[in-house]
Amino acid sequence: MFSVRIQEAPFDAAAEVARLAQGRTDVGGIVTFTGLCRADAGADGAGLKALTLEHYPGMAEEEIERHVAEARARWPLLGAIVVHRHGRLVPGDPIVFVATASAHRAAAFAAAEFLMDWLKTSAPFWKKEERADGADAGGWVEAKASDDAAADRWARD
Amino acid sequence: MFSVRIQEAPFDAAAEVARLAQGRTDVGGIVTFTGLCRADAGADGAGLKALTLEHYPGMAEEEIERHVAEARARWPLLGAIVVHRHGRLVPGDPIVFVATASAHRAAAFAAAEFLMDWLKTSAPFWKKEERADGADAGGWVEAKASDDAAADRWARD
Amino acid sequence: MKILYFAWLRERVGLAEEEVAPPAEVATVADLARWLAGRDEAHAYAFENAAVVRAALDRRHVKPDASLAGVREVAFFPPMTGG
Amino acid sequence: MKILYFAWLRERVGLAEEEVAPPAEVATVADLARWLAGRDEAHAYAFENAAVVRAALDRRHVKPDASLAGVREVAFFPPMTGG
Repeated sequence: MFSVRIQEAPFDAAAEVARLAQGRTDVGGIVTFTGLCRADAGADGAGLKALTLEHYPGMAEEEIERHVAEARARWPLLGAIVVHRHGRLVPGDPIVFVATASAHRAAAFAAAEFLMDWLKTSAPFWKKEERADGADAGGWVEAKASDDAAADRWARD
Repeated sequence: MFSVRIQEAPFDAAAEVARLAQGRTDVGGIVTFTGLCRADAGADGAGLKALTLEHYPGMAEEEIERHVAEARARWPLLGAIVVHRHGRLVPGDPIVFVATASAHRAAAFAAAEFLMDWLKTSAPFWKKEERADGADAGGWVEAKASDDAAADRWARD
Repeated sequence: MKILYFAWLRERVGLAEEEVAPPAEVATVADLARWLAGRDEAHAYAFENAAVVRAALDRRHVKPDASLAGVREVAFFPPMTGG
Repeated sequence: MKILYFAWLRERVGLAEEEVAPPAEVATVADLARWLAGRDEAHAYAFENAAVVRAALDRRHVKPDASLAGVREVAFFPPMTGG
Protein backbone atom coordinates (compact mmCIF):
# COMPACT_ATOMS: atom_id res chain seq x y z
CA MET A 1 0.00 0.00 0.00
CA PHE A 2 1.58 3.20 -1.24
CA SER A 3 -0.31 6.47 -0.90
CA VAL A 4 0.36 10.21 -1.05
CA ARG A 5 -2.27 12.75 -0.04
CA ILE A 6 -2.38 16.51 0.39
CA GLN A 7 -5.33 17.66 2.45
CA GLU A 8 -6.58 20.45 4.69
CA ALA A 9 -8.33 18.07 7.12
CA PRO A 10 -6.61 16.37 10.06
CA PHE A 11 -5.44 12.80 9.52
CA ASP A 12 -5.90 9.67 11.61
CA ALA A 13 -2.40 8.26 12.09
CA ALA A 14 -3.70 4.99 13.55
CA ALA A 15 -5.98 4.38 10.57
CA GLU A 16 -3.12 5.10 8.17
CA VAL A 17 -0.84 2.60 9.94
CA ALA A 18 -3.59 0.00 9.96
CA ARG A 19 -3.76 0.27 6.15
CA LEU A 20 -0.07 -0.67 5.93
CA ALA A 21 -0.25 -3.89 7.93
CA GLN A 22 -3.82 -5.03 7.47
CA GLY A 23 -4.25 -8.59 6.27
CA ARG A 24 -0.55 -9.22 5.68
CA THR A 25 2.10 -11.08 7.65
CA ASP A 26 5.30 -10.05 5.84
CA VAL A 27 5.67 -6.65 7.53
CA GLY A 28 8.19 -6.78 10.37
CA GLY A 29 8.47 -3.09 11.15
CA ILE A 30 6.49 0.10 10.66
CA VAL A 31 8.05 3.50 11.29
CA THR A 32 5.94 6.64 11.49
CA PHE A 33 6.86 10.29 11.74
CA THR A 34 4.34 12.93 12.75
CA GLY A 35 5.40 16.56 12.41
CA LEU A 36 3.55 19.02 14.62
CA CYS A 37 3.22 22.80 14.71
CA ARG A 38 5.36 24.09 17.61
CA ALA A 39 4.48 27.23 19.60
CA ASP A 40 8.13 28.28 19.70
CA ALA A 41 8.79 27.59 16.03
CA GLY A 42 9.41 31.25 15.24
CA ALA A 43 12.87 32.33 14.16
CA ASP A 44 13.24 34.76 17.07
CA GLY A 45 11.70 32.48 19.70
CA ALA A 46 8.61 34.65 20.10
CA GLY A 47 5.34 32.77 20.44
CA LEU A 48 3.65 31.47 17.33
CA LYS A 49 -0.10 31.94 17.01
CA ALA A 50 -0.62 30.02 13.77
CA LEU A 51 1.00 28.80 10.57
CA THR A 52 -0.61 28.96 7.17
CA LEU A 53 0.71 26.40 4.72
CA GLU A 54 0.50 27.29 1.03
CA HIS A 55 1.24 24.60 -1.53
CA TYR A 56 1.49 24.07 -5.27
CA PRO A 57 -1.47 21.78 -6.04
CA GLY A 58 -0.58 19.03 -8.47
CA MET A 59 3.17 19.47 -8.13
CA ALA A 60 3.09 18.77 -4.37
CA GLU A 61 1.54 15.34 -4.92
CA GLU A 62 3.77 14.58 -7.93
CA GLU A 63 6.96 15.64 -6.14
CA ILE A 64 6.18 13.48 -3.09
CA GLU A 65 5.23 10.57 -5.37
CA ARG A 66 8.69 10.91 -6.92
CA HIS A 67 10.24 10.80 -3.42
CA VAL A 68 8.28 7.66 -2.61
CA ALA A 69 9.41 6.06 -5.88
CA GLU A 70 13.02 6.95 -5.03
CA ALA A 71 12.62 5.46 -1.54
CA ARG A 72 11.25 2.25 -3.07
CA ALA A 73 14.24 2.07 -5.38
CA ARG A 74 16.61 2.38 -2.40
CA TRP A 75 14.95 0.18 0.21
CA PRO A 76 12.72 -2.95 0.08
CA LEU A 77 9.54 -1.22 1.21
CA LEU A 78 6.24 -3.07 1.57
CA GLY A 79 4.29 0.15 1.98
CA ALA A 80 4.56 3.90 2.46
CA ILE A 81 2.07 6.63 3.25
CA VAL A 82 2.62 10.37 3.17
CA VAL A 83 -0.05 12.85 4.23
CA HIS A 84 0.73 16.58 4.17
CA ARG A 85 -1.73 19.19 5.35
CA HIS A 86 -2.18 22.71 4.06
CA GLY A 87 -4.16 25.69 5.31
CA ARG A 88 -4.10 27.33 8.75
CA LEU A 89 -2.70 25.30 11.64
CA VAL A 90 -2.17 26.24 15.28
CA PRO A 91 0.49 24.99 17.74
CA GLY A 92 -0.10 21.35 18.59
CA ASP A 93 -1.70 20.57 15.22
CA PRO A 94 -0.19 17.72 13.16
CA ILE A 95 1.19 18.99 9.84
CA VAL A 96 2.76 15.99 8.16
CA PHE A 97 2.67 12.22 8.52
CA VAL A 98 5.03 9.67 7.00
CA ALA A 99 4.74 5.92 7.55
CA THR A 100 6.95 3.19 6.05
CA ALA A 101 6.65 -0.58 6.27
CA SER A 102 9.32 -3.17 5.59
CA ALA A 103 10.28 -6.70 6.59
CA HIS A 104 13.11 -5.26 8.70
CA ARG A 105 13.38 -2.16 10.83
CA ALA A 106 16.53 -0.61 9.31
CA ALA A 107 14.87 -0.09 5.92
CA ALA A 108 11.71 1.35 7.47
CA PHE A 109 13.71 3.81 9.60
CA ALA A 110 15.96 4.91 6.74
CA ALA A 111 13.10 5.37 4.27
CA ALA A 112 10.99 7.39 6.73
CA GLU A 113 13.88 9.72 7.52
CA PHE A 114 14.76 10.02 3.83
CA LEU A 115 11.18 10.96 2.95
CA MET A 116 11.03 13.60 5.68
CA ASP A 117 14.40 15.10 4.72
CA TRP A 118 13.35 15.34 1.09
CA LEU A 119 9.91 16.68 1.93
CA LYS A 120 11.45 19.50 3.94
CA THR A 121 13.60 20.74 1.08
CA SER A 122 11.80 19.87 -2.13
CA ALA A 123 8.07 19.45 -1.57
CA PRO A 124 6.44 22.71 -2.74
CA PHE A 125 5.00 23.97 0.55
CA TRP A 126 5.59 27.36 2.18
CA LYS A 127 4.80 28.38 5.74
CA LYS A 128 3.67 31.83 6.81
CA GLU A 129 3.65 32.70 10.49
CA GLU A 130 1.23 34.65 12.64
CA ARG A 131 3.02 35.75 15.80
CA ALA A 132 1.30 35.77 19.17
CA ASP A 133 2.55 39.32 19.85
CA GLY A 134 1.16 40.55 16.54
CA ALA A 135 4.44 42.41 15.97
CA ASP A 136 5.21 40.77 12.64
CA ALA A 137 1.99 39.80 11.00
CA GLY A 138 2.89 37.91 7.90
CA GLY A 139 6.42 36.55 7.98
CA TRP A 140 7.26 33.74 5.60
CA VAL A 141 9.35 31.05 7.26
CA GLU A 142 12.84 30.91 5.81
CA ALA A 143 14.37 27.63 4.68
CA LYS A 144 16.91 26.22 7.10
CA ALA A 145 20.48 25.32 6.16
CA SER A 146 20.16 22.35 8.53
CA ASP A 147 17.34 20.98 6.37
CA ASP A 148 19.45 21.30 3.24
CA ALA A 149 22.26 19.46 5.02
CA ALA A 150 19.87 16.71 6.12
CA ALA A 151 18.61 16.22 2.56
CA ASP A 152 22.17 16.28 1.19
CA ARG A 153 23.01 13.21 3.29
CA TRP A 154 21.01 11.14 0.80
CA ALA A 155 22.59 12.58 -2.34
CA ARG A 156 23.93 10.13 -4.86
CA ASP A 157 26.61 11.34 -7.19
CA MET B 1 5.99 11.66 29.46
CA PHE B 2 8.37 8.76 29.78
CA SER B 3 7.00 5.26 30.21
CA VAL B 4 8.18 1.64 29.92
CA ARG B 5 5.75 -1.25 30.09
CA ILE B 6 5.98 -5.02 29.63
CA GLN B 7 2.62 -6.63 29.02
CA GLU B 8 0.90 -9.61 27.47
CA ALA B 9 -2.05 -7.59 26.14
CA PRO B 10 -2.05 -5.75 22.81
CA PHE B 11 -1.26 -2.02 22.89
CA ASP B 12 -3.00 0.93 21.32
CA ALA B 13 -0.30 2.80 19.40
CA ALA B 14 -2.55 5.82 18.77
CA ALA B 15 -3.34 6.20 22.46
CA GLU B 16 0.36 5.96 23.32
CA VAL B 17 1.25 8.68 20.82
CA ALA B 18 -1.55 10.89 22.11
CA ARG B 19 0.01 10.72 25.58
CA LEU B 20 3.25 12.15 24.18
CA ALA B 21 1.77 15.26 22.58
CA GLN B 22 -1.36 15.92 24.61
CA GLY B 23 -1.67 19.43 25.97
CA ARG B 24 1.77 20.57 24.88
CA THR B 25 3.00 22.73 22.01
CA ASP B 26 6.76 22.19 22.21
CA VAL B 27 6.82 18.81 20.42
CA GLY B 28 7.80 19.20 16.77
CA GLY B 29 8.19 15.55 15.83
CA ILE B 30 7.08 12.14 17.03
CA VAL B 31 8.66 8.97 15.66
CA THR B 32 7.14 5.56 16.31
CA PHE B 33 8.34 2.07 15.58
CA THR B 34 6.03 -0.93 15.69
CA GLY B 35 7.60 -4.36 15.43
CA LEU B 36 5.34 -7.12 14.15
CA CYS B 37 5.51 -10.91 14.10
CA ARG B 38 6.32 -12.00 10.52
CA ALA B 39 5.09 -15.27 9.03
CA ASP B 40 8.44 -15.81 7.30
CA ALA B 41 10.52 -14.92 10.35
CA GLY B 42 11.90 -18.44 10.68
CA ALA B 43 15.58 -18.99 10.06
CA ASP B 44 14.97 -21.43 7.20
CA GLY B 45 12.15 -19.47 5.60
CA ALA B 46 9.52 -22.07 6.52
CA GLY B 47 6.22 -20.66 7.70
CA LEU B 48 5.92 -19.49 11.27
CA LYS B 49 2.79 -20.47 13.20
CA ALA B 50 3.50 -18.56 16.39
CA LEU B 51 6.20 -17.04 18.58
CA THR B 52 6.28 -17.29 22.35
CA LEU B 53 8.18 -14.51 24.06
CA GLU B 54 9.72 -15.31 27.42
CA HIS B 55 11.16 -12.48 29.49
CA TYR B 56 12.94 -11.80 32.76
CA PRO B 57 10.34 -9.93 34.83
CA GLY B 58 11.82 -7.01 36.70
CA MET B 59 15.05 -6.93 34.74
CA ALA B 60 13.22 -6.37 31.43
CA GLU B 61 11.64 -3.15 32.73
CA GLU B 62 14.83 -2.00 34.45
CA GLU B 63 17.01 -2.66 31.41
CA ILE B 64 14.69 -0.73 29.09
CA GLU B 65 14.45 2.10 31.64
CA ARG B 66 18.25 2.28 31.49
CA HIS B 67 18.08 2.49 27.69
CA VAL B 68 15.56 5.32 27.92
CA ALA B 69 17.78 7.16 30.42
CA GLU B 70 20.72 6.74 28.04
CA ALA B 71 18.62 8.05 25.13
CA ARG B 72 17.63 11.10 27.21
CA ALA B 73 21.29 11.75 27.97
CA ARG B 74 22.12 11.67 24.26
CA TRP B 75 19.19 13.55 22.71
CA PRO B 76 16.86 16.34 23.89
CA LEU B 77 13.77 14.16 24.22
CA LEU B 78 10.43 15.52 25.39
CA GLY B 79 8.94 12.06 25.79
CA ALA B 80 9.50 8.37 25.12
CA ILE B 81 7.32 5.30 25.42
CA VAL B 82 8.36 1.67 25.13
CA VAL B 83 5.85 -1.18 25.26
CA HIS B 84 7.09 -4.75 24.86
CA ARG B 85 4.74 -7.72 24.80
CA HIS B 86 5.39 -11.24 26.04
CA GLY B 87 3.47 -14.50 25.68
CA ARG B 88 2.26 -16.21 22.53
CA LEU B 89 1.96 -14.11 19.37
CA VAL B 90 0.95 -15.05 15.85
CA PRO B 91 2.05 -13.55 12.51
CA GLY B 92 0.67 -10.04 12.12
CA ASP B 93 0.62 -9.38 15.88
CA PRO B 94 2.47 -6.30 17.15
CA ILE B 95 5.34 -7.26 19.48
CA VAL B 96 7.06 -4.02 20.41
CA PHE B 97 6.30 -0.32 20.25
CA VAL B 98 8.71 2.58 20.66
CA ALA B 99 7.71 6.24 20.42
CA THR B 100 9.94 9.28 20.87
CA ALA B 101 9.07 12.98 20.92
CA SER B 102 11.39 15.93 20.46
CA ALA B 103 11.32 19.51 19.25
CA HIS B 104 13.12 18.41 16.07
CA ARG B 105 12.84 15.32 13.92
CA ALA B 106 16.49 14.26 13.86
CA ALA B 107 16.60 13.64 17.63
CA ALA B 108 13.30 11.73 17.57
CA PHE B 109 14.48 9.50 14.71
CA ALA B 110 17.88 8.81 16.26
CA ALA B 111 16.50 8.04 19.71
CA ALA B 112 13.82 5.66 18.36
CA GLU B 113 16.35 3.72 16.29
CA PHE B 114 18.80 3.65 19.22
CA LEU B 115 16.12 2.28 21.56
CA MET B 116 15.16 -0.45 19.08
CA ASP B 117 18.77 -1.45 18.41
CA TRP B 118 19.47 -1.72 22.13
CA LEU B 119 16.24 -3.54 22.84
CA LYS B 120 17.11 -6.18 20.27
CA THR B 121 20.44 -7.03 21.85
CA SER B 122 20.11 -6.32 25.55
CA ALA B 123 16.50 -6.42 26.72
CA PRO B 124 16.03 -9.84 28.36
CA PHE B 125 13.49 -11.40 26.00
CA TRP B 126 13.74 -14.70 24.16
CA LYS B 127 11.63 -15.94 21.28
CA LYS B 128 10.61 -19.54 20.72
CA GLU B 129 9.11 -20.53 17.37
CA GLU B 130 6.27 -22.84 16.45
CA ARG B 131 6.62 -23.80 12.80
CA ALA B 132 3.60 -24.15 10.54
CA ASP B 133 4.88 -27.51 9.28
CA GLY B 134 5.25 -28.82 12.84
CA ALA B 135 8.66 -30.21 11.85
CA ASP B 136 10.61 -28.41 14.53
CA ALA B 137 8.34 -27.80 17.48
CA GLY B 138 10.30 -25.71 19.90
CA GLY B 139 13.18 -23.88 18.29
CA TRP B 140 14.60 -20.90 20.15
CA VAL B 141 15.36 -18.00 17.82
CA GLU B 142 19.09 -17.35 17.61
CA ALA B 143 20.49 -13.87 18.06
CA LYS B 144 21.49 -12.17 14.82
CA ALA B 145 24.93 -10.77 14.13
CA SER B 146 23.21 -7.93 12.25
CA ASP B 147 21.46 -6.90 15.46
CA ASP B 148 24.75 -6.83 17.35
CA ALA B 149 26.23 -4.70 14.58
CA ALA B 150 23.26 -2.33 14.72
CA ALA B 151 23.63 -1.91 18.48
CA ASP B 152 27.40 -1.43 18.17
CA ARG B 153 26.81 1.65 16.01
CA TRP B 154 25.83 3.51 19.18
CA ALA B 155 28.81 2.40 21.28
CA ARG B 156 30.78 5.11 23.02
CA ASP B 157 34.36 4.37 23.90
CA MET C 1 2.86 30.23 -21.27
CA LYS C 2 1.29 30.07 -17.82
CA ILE C 3 3.28 31.53 -14.91
CA LEU C 4 2.47 30.65 -11.28
CA TYR C 5 3.80 32.49 -8.23
CA PHE C 6 3.85 31.19 -4.66
CA ALA C 7 4.42 32.55 -1.16
CA TRP C 8 6.13 35.97 -1.09
CA LEU C 9 6.65 35.97 -4.85
CA ARG C 10 2.87 35.77 -5.25
CA GLU C 11 2.43 38.58 -2.72
CA ARG C 12 5.04 40.81 -4.38
CA VAL C 13 3.79 40.28 -7.93
CA GLY C 14 0.22 40.66 -6.69
CA LEU C 15 -0.93 37.70 -8.79
CA ALA C 16 -1.16 33.94 -8.24
CA GLU C 17 -0.87 33.30 -11.95
CA GLU C 18 -0.71 35.00 -15.29
CA GLU C 19 -0.44 34.16 -19.00
CA VAL C 20 2.56 35.62 -20.78
CA ALA C 21 4.03 35.44 -24.29
CA PRO C 22 7.73 36.24 -23.98
CA PRO C 23 9.77 36.97 -27.13
CA ALA C 24 11.78 34.18 -28.76
CA GLU C 25 15.09 35.26 -27.20
CA VAL C 26 13.73 34.31 -23.76
CA ALA C 27 15.05 30.75 -23.86
CA THR C 28 15.78 29.74 -20.25
CA VAL C 29 14.28 30.08 -16.79
CA ALA C 30 16.84 32.77 -15.95
CA ASP C 31 15.94 34.68 -19.13
CA LEU C 32 12.27 34.48 -18.19
CA ALA C 33 12.88 35.75 -14.65
CA ARG C 34 14.84 38.72 -16.05
CA TRP C 35 12.17 39.41 -18.64
CA LEU C 36 9.38 39.25 -16.06
CA ALA C 37 11.37 41.53 -13.69
CA GLY C 38 11.40 44.17 -16.40
CA ARG C 39 7.61 44.25 -16.79
CA ASP C 40 6.76 46.54 -13.86
CA GLU C 41 7.73 47.49 -10.31
CA ALA C 42 5.82 44.62 -8.72
CA HIS C 43 7.63 42.04 -10.81
CA ALA C 44 10.97 43.82 -10.28
CA TYR C 45 10.40 43.63 -6.50
CA ALA C 46 9.53 39.92 -6.69
CA PHE C 47 12.69 39.07 -8.61
CA GLU C 48 15.03 41.61 -6.97
CA ASN C 49 17.02 38.81 -5.31
CA ALA C 50 16.95 36.35 -8.20
CA ALA C 51 19.47 34.01 -6.51
CA VAL C 52 16.90 32.86 -3.91
CA VAL C 53 14.06 32.31 -6.38
CA ARG C 54 13.40 28.68 -7.31
CA ALA C 55 11.55 27.45 -10.38
CA ALA C 56 9.61 24.47 -11.66
CA LEU C 57 8.83 23.67 -15.29
CA ASP C 58 5.67 21.64 -15.76
CA ARG C 59 5.81 20.74 -12.05
CA ARG C 60 9.44 19.65 -11.87
CA HIS C 61 12.25 21.48 -10.09
CA VAL C 62 14.78 22.94 -12.51
CA LYS C 63 17.93 25.06 -12.49
CA PRO C 64 18.06 28.60 -13.90
CA ASP C 65 19.66 27.41 -17.13
CA ALA C 66 16.79 25.02 -17.94
CA SER C 67 15.27 25.47 -21.40
CA LEU C 68 11.70 26.70 -21.78
CA ALA C 69 11.20 24.79 -25.03
CA GLY C 70 7.83 23.05 -25.05
CA VAL C 71 6.98 24.16 -21.52
CA ARG C 72 3.37 24.99 -20.67
CA GLU C 73 3.57 25.89 -16.96
CA VAL C 74 6.37 27.77 -15.15
CA ALA C 75 6.27 28.29 -11.38
CA PHE C 76 8.44 30.67 -9.34
CA PHE C 77 8.70 30.36 -5.56
CA PRO C 78 11.04 30.78 -2.58
CA PRO C 79 12.92 27.81 -1.05
CA MET C 80 10.40 25.24 0.24
CA THR C 81 9.53 25.10 3.93
CA GLY C 82 7.16 22.15 4.15
CA GLY C 83 7.19 19.17 6.43
CA MET D 1 22.05 -17.25 46.33
CA LYS D 2 19.13 -17.41 43.91
CA ILE D 3 19.80 -18.67 40.38
CA LEU D 4 17.37 -18.01 37.51
CA TYR D 5 17.44 -19.73 34.11
CA PHE D 6 15.74 -18.53 30.93
CA ALA D 7 14.89 -19.92 27.49
CA TRP D 8 16.85 -23.06 26.55
CA LEU D 9 18.97 -22.89 29.70
CA ARG D 10 15.76 -23.18 31.72
CA GLU D 11 14.64 -26.11 29.56
CA ARG D 12 17.98 -27.93 29.83
CA VAL D 13 18.38 -27.44 33.58
CA GLY D 14 14.73 -28.35 34.03
CA LEU D 15 14.20 -25.53 36.53
CA ALA D 16 13.25 -21.84 36.24
CA GLU D 17 15.05 -21.07 39.49
CA GLU D 18 16.91 -22.65 42.37
CA GLU D 19 18.65 -21.65 45.60
CA VAL D 20 22.32 -22.63 45.83
CA ALA D 21 25.12 -22.15 48.35
CA PRO D 22 28.38 -22.45 46.41
CA PRO D 23 31.66 -22.78 48.31
CA ALA D 24 33.80 -19.71 48.99
CA GLU D 25 36.19 -20.35 46.11
CA VAL D 26 33.34 -19.70 43.64
CA ALA D 27 34.08 -15.99 43.28
CA THR D 28 33.01 -15.00 39.75
CA VAL D 29 30.19 -15.63 37.29
CA ALA D 30 32.47 -17.97 35.31
CA ASP D 31 33.32 -19.90 38.51
CA LEU D 32 29.63 -20.24 39.29
CA ALA D 33 28.80 -21.52 35.80
CA ARG D 34 31.55 -24.16 36.07
CA TRP D 35 30.41 -25.13 39.56
CA LEU D 36 26.77 -25.43 38.46
CA ALA D 37 27.80 -27.50 35.40
CA GLY D 38 29.39 -30.01 37.75
CA ARG D 39 26.22 -30.60 39.74
CA ASP D 40 24.47 -33.08 37.41
CA GLU D 41 23.89 -34.00 33.78
CA ALA D 42 21.11 -31.46 33.26
CA HIS D 43 23.30 -28.57 34.43
CA ALA D 44 26.25 -29.90 32.45
CA TYR D 45 24.06 -29.92 29.30
CA ALA D 46 22.87 -26.34 29.97
CA PHE D 47 26.41 -25.02 30.33
CA GLU D 48 28.12 -27.25 27.74
CA ASN D 49 28.77 -24.27 25.48
CA ALA D 50 29.62 -21.75 28.19
CA ALA D 51 30.81 -19.15 25.67
CA VAL D 52 27.25 -18.43 24.48
CA VAL D 53 25.72 -18.20 27.96
CA ARG D 54 25.05 -14.66 29.19
CA ALA D 55 24.59 -13.61 32.82
CA ALA D 56 23.03 -10.88 34.92
CA LEU D 57 23.80 -10.11 38.56
CA ASP D 58 20.93 -8.50 40.42
CA ARG D 59 19.30 -7.71 37.07
CA ARG D 60 22.30 -6.13 35.35
CA HIS D 61 24.25 -7.60 32.45
CA VAL D 62 27.77 -8.64 33.49
CA LYS D 63 30.83 -10.31 31.99
CA PRO D 64 32.08 -13.77 33.09
CA ASP D 65 34.75 -12.25 35.33
CA ALA D 66 32.23 -10.24 37.41
CA SER D 67 32.47 -10.82 41.15
CA LEU D 68 29.63 -12.51 43.02
CA ALA D 69 30.35 -10.58 46.24
CA GLY D 70 27.13 -9.33 47.79
CA VAL D 71 24.99 -10.64 44.94
CA ARG D 72 21.51 -12.01 45.72
CA GLU D 73 20.19 -12.98 42.28
CA VAL D 74 22.12 -14.50 39.37
CA ALA D 75 20.45 -15.14 36.01
CA PHE D 76 21.81 -17.26 33.13
CA PHE D 77 20.34 -17.02 29.64
CA PRO D 78 21.15 -17.21 25.92
CA PRO D 79 21.73 -14.05 23.82
CA MET D 80 18.61 -11.91 23.86
CA THR D 81 16.17 -12.00 20.93
CA GLY D 82 13.58 -9.39 21.90
CA GLY D 83 12.19 -6.49 19.92
